[in-house]
Amino acid sequence: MGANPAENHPISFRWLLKARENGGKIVSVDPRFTRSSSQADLYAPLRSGTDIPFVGGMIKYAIDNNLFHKEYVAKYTNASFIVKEGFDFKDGLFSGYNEETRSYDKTKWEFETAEDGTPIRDESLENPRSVFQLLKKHYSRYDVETVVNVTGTPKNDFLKVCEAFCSTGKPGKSGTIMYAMGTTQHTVGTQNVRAFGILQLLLGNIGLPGGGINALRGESNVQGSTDFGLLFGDLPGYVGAPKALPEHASLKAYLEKETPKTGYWSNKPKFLVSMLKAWYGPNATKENEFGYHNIPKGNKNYSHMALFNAMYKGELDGTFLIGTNPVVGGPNAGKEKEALSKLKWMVAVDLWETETSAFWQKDAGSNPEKIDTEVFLLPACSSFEKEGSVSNSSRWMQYRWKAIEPKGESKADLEIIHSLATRIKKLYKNESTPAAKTINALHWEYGGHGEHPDIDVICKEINGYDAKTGKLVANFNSLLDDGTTICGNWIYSGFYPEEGKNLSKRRDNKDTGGGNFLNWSYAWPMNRRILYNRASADPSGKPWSKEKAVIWWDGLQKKWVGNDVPDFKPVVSPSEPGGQNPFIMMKDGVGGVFAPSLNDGPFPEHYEPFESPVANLFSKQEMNPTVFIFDGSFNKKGNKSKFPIIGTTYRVSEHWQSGTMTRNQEWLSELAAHMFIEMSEELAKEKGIKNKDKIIVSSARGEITAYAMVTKRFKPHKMNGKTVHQIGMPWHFGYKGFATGDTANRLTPHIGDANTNIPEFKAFLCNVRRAD
Amino acid sequence: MVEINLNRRQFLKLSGATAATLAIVELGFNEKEAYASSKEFKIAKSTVTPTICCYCGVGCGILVHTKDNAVVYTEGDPDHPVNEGKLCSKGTTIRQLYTTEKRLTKPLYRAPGSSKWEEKEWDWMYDRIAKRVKETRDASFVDKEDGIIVNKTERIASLGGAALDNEETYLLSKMMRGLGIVYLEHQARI
Amino acid sequence: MVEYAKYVDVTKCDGCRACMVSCKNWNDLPAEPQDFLGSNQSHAKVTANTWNVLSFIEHENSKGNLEYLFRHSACFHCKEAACVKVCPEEALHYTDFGTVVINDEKCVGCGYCVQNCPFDVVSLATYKDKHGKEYKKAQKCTMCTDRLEEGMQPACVTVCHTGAMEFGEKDKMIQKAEKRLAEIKGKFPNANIYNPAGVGGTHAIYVLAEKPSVYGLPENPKVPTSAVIWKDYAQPIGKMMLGATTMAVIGAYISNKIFYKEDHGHDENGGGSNE
Amino acid sequence: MSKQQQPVVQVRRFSMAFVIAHAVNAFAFFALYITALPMYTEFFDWLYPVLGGPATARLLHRIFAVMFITPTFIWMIFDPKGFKLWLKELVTWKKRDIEFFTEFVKELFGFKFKHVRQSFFNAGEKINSFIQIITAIIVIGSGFTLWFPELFPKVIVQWGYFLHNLGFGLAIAVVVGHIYLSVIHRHSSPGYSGVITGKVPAWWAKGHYPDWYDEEVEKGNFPDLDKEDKKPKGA
Repeated sequence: MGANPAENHPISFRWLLKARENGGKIVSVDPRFTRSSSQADLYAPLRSGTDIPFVGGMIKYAIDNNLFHKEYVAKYTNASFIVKEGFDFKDGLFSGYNEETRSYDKTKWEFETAEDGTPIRDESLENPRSVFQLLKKHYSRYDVETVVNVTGTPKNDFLKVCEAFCSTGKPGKSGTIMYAMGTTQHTVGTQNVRAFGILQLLLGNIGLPGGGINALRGESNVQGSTDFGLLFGDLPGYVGAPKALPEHASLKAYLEKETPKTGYWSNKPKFLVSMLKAWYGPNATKENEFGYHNIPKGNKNYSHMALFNAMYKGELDGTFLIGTNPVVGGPNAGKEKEALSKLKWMVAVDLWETETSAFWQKDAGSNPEKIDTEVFLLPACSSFEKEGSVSNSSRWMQYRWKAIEPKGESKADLEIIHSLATRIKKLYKNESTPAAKTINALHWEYGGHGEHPDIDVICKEINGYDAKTGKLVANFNSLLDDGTTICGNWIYSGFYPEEGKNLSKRRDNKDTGGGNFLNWSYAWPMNRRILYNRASADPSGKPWSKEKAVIWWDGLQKKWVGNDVPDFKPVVSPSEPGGQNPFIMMKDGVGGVFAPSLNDGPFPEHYEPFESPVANLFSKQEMNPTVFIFDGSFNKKGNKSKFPIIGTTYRVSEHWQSGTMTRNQEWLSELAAHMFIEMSEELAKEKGIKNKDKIIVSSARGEITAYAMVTKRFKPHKMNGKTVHQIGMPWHFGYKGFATGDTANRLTPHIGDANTNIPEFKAFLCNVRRAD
Repeated sequence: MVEINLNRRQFLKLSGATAATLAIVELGFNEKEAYASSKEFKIAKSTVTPTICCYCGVGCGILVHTKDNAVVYTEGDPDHPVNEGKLCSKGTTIRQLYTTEKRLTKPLYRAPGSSKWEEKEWDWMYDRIAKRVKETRDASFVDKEDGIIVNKTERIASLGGAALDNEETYLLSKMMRGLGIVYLEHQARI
Repeated sequence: MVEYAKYVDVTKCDGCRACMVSCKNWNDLPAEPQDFLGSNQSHAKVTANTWNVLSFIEHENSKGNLEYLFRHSACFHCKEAACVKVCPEEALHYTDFGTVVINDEKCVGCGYCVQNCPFDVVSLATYKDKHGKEYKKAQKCTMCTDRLEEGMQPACVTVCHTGAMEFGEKDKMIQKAEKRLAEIKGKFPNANIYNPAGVGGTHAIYVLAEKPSVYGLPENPKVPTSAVIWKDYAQPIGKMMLGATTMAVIGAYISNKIFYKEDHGHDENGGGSNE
Repeated sequence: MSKQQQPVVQVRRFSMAFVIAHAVNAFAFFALYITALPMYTEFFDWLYPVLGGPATARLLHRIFAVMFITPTFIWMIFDPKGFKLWLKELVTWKKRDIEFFTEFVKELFGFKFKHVRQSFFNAGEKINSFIQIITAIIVIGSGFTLWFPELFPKVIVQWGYFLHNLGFGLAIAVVVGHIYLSVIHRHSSPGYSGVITGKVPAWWAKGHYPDWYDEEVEKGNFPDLDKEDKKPKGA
């Protein structure tokens, strides 16, 4: 659901097919019948943007039919917690909403606590203010009729999916939900995932083999790059980036505010201080709070869309683009291209000339004479012309060796980044302005030969070592908050525990049990393969079932043993405090059925997309009331009378992201050579379009031309007595490379999720007509 | 350095006399064993280097066969527990990442108002970029905001990096934040 | 000699098309972009530089349910191959594995095989020699016989992640197909094993979910009768006739010589018995 | 007879148009034969390099194929009378035509034989013509399907191969005999020069084609050999 693994993550699909050989069932929920659907046992169509009704209906089904895993829910989730008086939900809004700021006062969603601050629980789940009862009440509105009227799913198909998936609530069974951008690229993206989380907690499917909710990462190292803090809000290891707030003004203040008393995050000071030591080296002292003041602090939304909004307004002078192509991949891409021309300079590092680095060319529809942007295009080499590690969707950190020298004059990004850093630092060497001070404080000693840094030095800095002796730390348990340890990214600490022992290079492919391959590469944290695997055992420490055993408490050895590294303190027995709290990263040690920290509500609630052809059947709130609405021309909204058709974008097996890595490859370019628009036979007939015709798709943002692919695999949604058409298109195309075509993102809006700011690519309004 | 164990390579189970007539070559790891024939077997004598696929996040293993400074073949790594030698259409193509004529092999520079690229030397590019970064940074650097030390520049942005190696993302994250950049984003957002 | 076969269970295929790229990668084949075909399918059929093509078929079955069918199509490596039969140069030949391959050095690009293949698999590729002169050679899937010789499996089989393809002894592959057929009969009542007798069976055996014609395959392919008459009768007889007439002429010449000597009275002008 | 010392009296048997047509036809046939030979049997593969490779061989074959088709038209256009006569003769069959064959076999192997009276074309030539016409149609027709396979249904092309082969087989068999009789067989050499120059010795013509000869004599075109004093017109 929200993923099409046969096309976008084919090798993950291999394991689904294997699971089926062992009696598993594959369910595909997608607006369009995909290559994944072709292999599914059950297929259910749904209208783009209606995942919450669909999963909400499943939650109701599980509760009503008593199919949830009661003990798991009572012990391992916050379903037993009591929510304070004052929490309410009315007509699409949770309590505490402020219309002006478009935000909630989250203090209205807090739990009742005992005097020591621990939440009060009712494990019978019967207290009317318990999370469970509130959940039940919330989703009582998601009855089958309403759900299918919103999603457009044939009732029978919906019920079959409910029946099949909810059957995994029994011990000995597990079900997983694999999702990708079909889930996240919505104004309710985070809540879509939350809905999956709630369902999986109810069914007791988290922490078990074959369970969980699995984000299928779209890029080889989007996991690692996020782990290392390449998003504005996080420093490496998901330590929140400090803001320009009084409570973040000093390290002390920051740690006081951001360190929870319980849960594993209570170790945050050790992680942050060790990281500061790694960044500022000898310039990080106890006296100067380990250089904390050097970390940049800002309060704005610096996310992708905000960034381009700022660029469009001329608020940015320079931009680095490292292997990224927003002119194809960004929302409202036509506008993002225009924004680039406001830059004074741009540095693009890529293997190819992309639509983005060439935005100033005539071919891009620009007038070069009028664009004053200075563009530096640096040739990077490919992944096998250098060495280094990447982290996959399962957090396996795997090493890639160098197979060949970089082609031509291209260079490894490592060298490019290193060279730029050293040269910039050199320019500041003799200055003492505030700007100079912070950069001069940055510790940058990576040895190596010539301009190429020594990757082992970097690896050791990431893993961590003793500041005095230089001895590598075994793992993050050895980190301290007094400045005596250095560690660039705590979650990776442990992958390089001894000199010459980079565990990401391990290639022992013997199955160590449960398909965990513990001696193959290294999985952060601590080489754990299944997160929250404590939940695979019952509160007493016995596996819920033999079939799904992962770790268990060995009373004789007095430790947790099994097929995986325990994602738990290995010596804490089930009877000790915290011994029954599997979700160690959560403050309360339990899974969050109720999530009081999110911006748009503690329970997922259905809101229509920014652009929708129908009214919200659940409440008067049409759109997620907390999404940020950009102003100006970036945010033109289409209405349903002019644009009655739902548009969605997706990927095909043969191309990747903005196409730079596949449209420059002849073999892939021939496989998917043309931009196309998929549509139902019914819509084609209505519009007088024949298969292979050239057609024009328009939205409030722009128009594109492409071939019509009229297919039986798209069917009009019939809901609430109405027919709604949906079309779909790949977003890989641009005008560079071997396979060229119009860019789908010229149609998509600049609006995003309320928590993550991920753009809503997956549901927008458009119209189609023949090109001639 | 790299220990490759190809024990799981799926050789045909050939029986009896047939097998004897067919030389099974361990991919030229040992040159002495390499296939000697008038038309040389494609990957005989090639050097094999394991890598991880650069496309999606599944993390499949791939073997890169190189010979005479050319990439002659790429295939799924049969030892890899994720893909067991299998690949999708994209993973199978990574050979063309190297061989395609579209690869950039020289730094390119586009001057303001110009309608064409100019080839430049790396040093020239690095120095000029460093200069531009410094100019912008110096002009826009904010050390204090409402009495709070913020040490940032909001006039430079950095985008991308989801295809970089971990070590590279670490350096990038460190350098960008070290420069005071807050507009720091990559593909996880889109 | 043990016969080998490629087993293709199309019901397991998820259409990723790695087999297509893998084939090009191993065999160093160039891309040949095509016009838009109105579906995800890239090439209408296999060509001289695209030895296997994945066909995409949207089929509504008798119950009105949509099936999205895929088929990896490549050379069938017939046991009695029309292409081998018609090849005038013996360039097309059977290997010890049962595969049918073209000897590039012998092929003259006549195209007889192209026209006589019942599956439309063989095509002519155009190349340029070092003087820029164009020449043609027939090309098709070789079942990676060069890999087979090294004890490896065909590139397409090696890469296939769904288990839709396997390579092994033909008997075992047929057993596998039969077992699979029994499994899927419930879901696909029209399922069948495609190993057509008209070409003596093939060394690429398919488990098909629907009738062969749904996949664009001939229901009863065979070596063209014309090719049989041509190669098994006309050509030998033709050669015999050529031989016979030549022999007759030689015989006549010799006998003339003999009679001429005996009967020297005849004049050289050959007036014959004009008296 | 011993008239060797005298200038032989020559009569015109064939028009120049026919001579040219025949020459072109013969040349094209052999050229086609040579260019196809390595395709026909591996025994002649050594011809490929001689012909400049398979591609060139195929190109030549196609050029000669066009050449092969033209003679009919040359004859038809430049010597319609002769062409008509030929057609007329082809459809005229009499008892003597049958008798011809028994005698022909004797002649072929050098036995004693008698001339059965024949008109312009003897029965053997007529048979030759027939077979050549039929095989030419087969070979040319099927040749088209092979040259332009995309214009024909596949099954036609497939049968085309068979027919091309069949036609060629028949043609070559007949041609071998035809050539033998005209070139090598000792009684035929005047016929051979006839097809080169258009003229044949009157005595030979009279001997081989008495009906025709007599007819021409009657028309006053040829000398009456029985009256030795007359000079042939065409000399």
